[in-house]
Amino acid sequence: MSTTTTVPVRTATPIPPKREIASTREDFPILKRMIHGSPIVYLDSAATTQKPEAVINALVDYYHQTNANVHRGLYALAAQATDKYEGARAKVAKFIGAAETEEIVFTRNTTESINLVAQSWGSRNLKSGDEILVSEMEHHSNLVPWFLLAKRTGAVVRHIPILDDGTLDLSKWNERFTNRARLVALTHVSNVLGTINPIAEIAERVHKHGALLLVDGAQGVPHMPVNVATLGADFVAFSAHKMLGPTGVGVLWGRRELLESMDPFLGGGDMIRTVSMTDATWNDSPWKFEAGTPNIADVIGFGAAIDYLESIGMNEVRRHEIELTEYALEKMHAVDELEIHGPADSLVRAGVISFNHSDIHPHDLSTYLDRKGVAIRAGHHCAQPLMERLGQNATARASFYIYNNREDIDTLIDALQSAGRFFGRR
Amino acid sequence: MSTTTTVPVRTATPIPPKREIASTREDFPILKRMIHGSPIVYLDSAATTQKPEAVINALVDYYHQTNANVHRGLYALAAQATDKYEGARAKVAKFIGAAETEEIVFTRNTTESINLVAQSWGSRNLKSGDEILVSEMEHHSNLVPWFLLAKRTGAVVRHIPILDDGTLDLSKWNERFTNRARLVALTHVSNVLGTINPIAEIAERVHKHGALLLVDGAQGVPHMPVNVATLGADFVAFSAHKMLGPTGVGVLWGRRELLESMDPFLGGGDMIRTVSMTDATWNDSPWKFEAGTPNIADVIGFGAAIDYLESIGMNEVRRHEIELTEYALEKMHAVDELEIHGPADSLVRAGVISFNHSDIHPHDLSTYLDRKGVAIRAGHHCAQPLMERLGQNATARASFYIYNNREDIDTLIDALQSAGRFFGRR
Amino acid sequence: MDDGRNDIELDALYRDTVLDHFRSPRGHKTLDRIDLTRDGYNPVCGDRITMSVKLSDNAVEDVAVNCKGCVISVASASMLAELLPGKSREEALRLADAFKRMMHGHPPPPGLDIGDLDALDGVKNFPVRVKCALLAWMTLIDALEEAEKKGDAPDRSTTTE
Amino acid sequence: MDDGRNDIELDALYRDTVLDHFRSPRGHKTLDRIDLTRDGYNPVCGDRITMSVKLSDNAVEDVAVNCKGCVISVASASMLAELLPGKSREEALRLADAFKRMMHGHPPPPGLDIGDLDALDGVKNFPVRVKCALLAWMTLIDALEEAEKKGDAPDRSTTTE
Ligand SMILES: Cc1ncc(COP(=O)(O)O)c(C=O)c1O
Ligand SMILES: Cc1ncc(COP(=O)(O)O)c(C=O)c1O
Repeated sequence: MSTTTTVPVRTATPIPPKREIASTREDFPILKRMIHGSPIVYLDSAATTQKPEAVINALVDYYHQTNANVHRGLYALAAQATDKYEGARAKVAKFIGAAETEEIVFTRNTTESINLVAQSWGSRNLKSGDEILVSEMEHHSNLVPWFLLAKRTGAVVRHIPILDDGTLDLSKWNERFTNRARLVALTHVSNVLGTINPIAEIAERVHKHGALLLVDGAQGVPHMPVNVATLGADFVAFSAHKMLGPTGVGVLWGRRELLESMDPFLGGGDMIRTVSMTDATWNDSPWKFEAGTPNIADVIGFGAAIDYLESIGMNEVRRHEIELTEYALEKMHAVDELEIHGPADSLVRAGVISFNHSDIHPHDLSTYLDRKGVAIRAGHHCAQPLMERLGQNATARASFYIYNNREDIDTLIDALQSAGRFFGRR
Repeated sequence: MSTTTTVPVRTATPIPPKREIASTREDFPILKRMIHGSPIVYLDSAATTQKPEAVINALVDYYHQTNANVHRGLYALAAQATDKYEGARAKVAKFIGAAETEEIVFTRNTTESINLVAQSWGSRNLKSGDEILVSEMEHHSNLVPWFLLAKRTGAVVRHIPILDDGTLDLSKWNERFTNRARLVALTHVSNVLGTINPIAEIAERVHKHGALLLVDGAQGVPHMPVNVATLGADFVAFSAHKMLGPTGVGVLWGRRELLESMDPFLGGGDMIRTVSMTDATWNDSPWKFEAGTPNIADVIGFGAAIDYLESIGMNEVRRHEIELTEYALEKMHAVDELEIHGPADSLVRAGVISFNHSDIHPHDLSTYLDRKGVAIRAGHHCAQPLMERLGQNATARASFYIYNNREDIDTLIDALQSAGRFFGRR
Repeated sequence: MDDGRNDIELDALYRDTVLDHFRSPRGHKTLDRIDLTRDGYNPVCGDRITMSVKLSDNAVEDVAVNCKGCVISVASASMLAELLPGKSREEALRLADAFKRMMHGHPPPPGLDIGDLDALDGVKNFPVRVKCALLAWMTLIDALEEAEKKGDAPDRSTTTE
Repeated sequence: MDDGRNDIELDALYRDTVLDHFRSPRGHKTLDRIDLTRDGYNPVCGDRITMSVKLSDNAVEDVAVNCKGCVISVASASMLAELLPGKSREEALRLADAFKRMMHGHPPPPGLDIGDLDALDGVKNFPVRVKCALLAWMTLIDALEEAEKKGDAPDRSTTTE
């Protein structure tokens, strides 16, 4: 507990020392947990990642030292909380190469970021008959907001199908992208197939016709270097909880002129400039889109997550995932009963592997694996249309992050083989 | 780190021992902080409250032991996270006397809860010319959502003025509440004046005409026993961060049949039942309104805040605030230069005291007090129309919670007097 | 060779009787008359069931079920198909109720013939799998209640969530 | 008796010169001709300013300001009213820019006459109060730039946020 004599404009966070990826495991307290008597093997990072002690400590420190509401208070705590909150915004901006800090809007999650665009941009810019193009591999969060928008405006949602190898069928582009298309909403990386979509190439097609491109970055930004200055998108949405950060924080990045031209999203405190008994005027973006008390502590915790990722380097994060994915694909291909979905080449896919076992339903597999300490996901992964396309009611999915290693994959393979014997017994 | 052998359906949280209110201070680590060389005197709990160690520990424990995404995973961690998350919902329901756990919707904050009603109930139920009645003492968060709704639907926002003593001018009721009124949106407690509005009486008037009553409970639920079964409201909105909980969690309570009849709010994962390439069907409420990964950790932390408040008892919380408010009002009335806004009777007001100093602008006062360690708020308190009514550009505001005591108020009074000398010097 | 069986609770979940029902599910048939039919869906996992019932007087004369899903949901549907024929409406509902209670840890009432269902007793230790076990039974309950309401119910499918 | 002064930074914020400007603000007057007028508003605290400028050639001949607000915003507006008359447009903007930079910790360029403004030097240690000090100057900048654009600017008020 220290005496404060001046209120610094920007709290200088000590840059953590460079981390070797092989040594990151020890930074994650939960990985020491035992599950049903076995050490945990967490293979569901596509759903949410675990958190390093540095992020948890940032939350504790905030509540121990700085907690106050932001933007309005004149006292020391409030000024410090505001600096830390806005400082985290600057970190996010720098992390994704945004031209300006003001292009970062904090939301609850990717889902809310996409809904924000659907409401604030969509309601103003779409007319009946206008078209929104999505893909067959989208997460529900990048489908349902557009369905709701379509219902409100009379716009139409069309989609790009996928090929059997799990990549977009761009041969259908000209047929599906008509001159009524106003927005393309596409995932950077499929949370089921692992497919990395060619965003730059698509951005060019989209912009040639004056439409906009929203990228669902939920599985992209956490796993590889993403620079919005070169990506080609007009909006990018992602979630802190999928990249070591706390739950409850999402990001919408948008080009400044777009954000400025958009209607507000939710109304209330902090997003206004003036309010009378009949009307209101709006604050500048991004604050125009952040109504009410924000999730201050978790935004600051997210800043610590970004520091942590930068201490490793996103190139290294990606390299590690390619290596693990290659190793896992090779091992899994050797198990006859497994059908693996998505692209074969680990250079165009992320560390997400969905699969089906010829004899074991994904649910039974997941229950069995859990008893060995191995956490995988089973189900539709919030991608029911894609399940339909794959002809599956459900798939099993293993997904990796920086704290996973080859031993995790060995344990997975052992458990898959043991499951085969367990369910195959007569 | 313990071995898990079974996944309990509901994690039993140990009930904390009964706390004496006088001993709560030591549970709040931040209160040991020094500000500019003086011990902190935190008098801005109406903006956000400080957090007891029990709440901070609940966050740490969650990230150390249980972190996983909820509702979909079959493995142990996911099941435990889901149980804790849904367990917190049950705690909130019980805390406010909701008939069913399913009547609790988790949002980001009070502001989002109100916007949810404005969008999901309002867009469906309001026609051009219909009326929404608010009051002159509302927070922007209970005004702007209705202005936005009015713009979308052609509905009209009218308001009940206030009297000079800071209470509602109910003599204007019949004039302002016409037969086009569909909804009354009213704060339980004014965040500026401290006025406690007679919700039960108003509910009766509202329901007699078949309209609905939304109560902004941001300053009510944290400070006194509130039971929705007897309150008379149809919706109540409040924020965790104003009642010892983490930032990033709000609550909307609504009567089940209302929630069920409402349109969804945001679209995405978790709020759907089925999704095709063209359409979707909705999950049951409350999940219908919770799109995407929720703020899992903070909802669980909020559960710990409720346990903590219940260990004191809300009657005791209210009693303590009445006592402090009486003490403060008496002391402040003795300072000639102070004009105190709001009702004089501490039984119809909460622990929020707004005031102006005849010679010192609230900003200067706040800066001066901060140098003595005293954190008060200065400004419009997100209630610009009320400032207009009070004829002030800004007021100073001191607000109390369980960790405040008489010494805090003595320090405030000393600092106010010293400020008078400082700014009055020639 | 290790057959993966070294975990008592897991063994109790996947008893041989359960696996047997999964591998050769009863009730895959075509009824000569269908009086009730209903679909069930577990949106969390995607499991689907279709159920047809032939009634005579107030009793279930025969049942056809087709369940696509995990071991637990398929086995439970198969046991239902085996148990139900000949039961009165009330007996069927009593059975469904007893099974629901079993899944939440309460033993079935003494004297009630629950057939192979006791082999699913181990599911109660896996709360996330209880929905799988209940899918067929919730679908049955809805089908029977719908019949009671004489077909004017618009909702023709059951979901467990 | 203790006059509350025992804090060096606070004393440096509220210097006697600053309090004097606050108590007897300059520039409360009516101009015989108004060439520019603009309102300023600090939405965070509610401080408001109205400013009128009389120009001759390219110079500020006179300024009237009326600021309702805290010590810092009122004093800063008063100093502006005292300093500005006789300054060319460029000099006025240079002064505004120097003051903005002062508020962020950079000393004014040597040789620039900043009048009483150096008494506001202590504001830089109170970042949340910088907006108060800048309200009048941002309003001036907007007024002059608007004049440049020859009155077709729709936005007639300045906000500091
Ligand atoms: C009366 C009232 N309503 C609404 C709010 C908004 O709460 P939040 O910022 O948590 O959304 C507040 C808090 O500032 C309040 O005092
Ligand atoms: C591709 C994709 N989009 C969107 C989402 C939704 O993210 P959130 O639940 O954080 O809103 C997810 C995560 O489940 C995802 O994988």
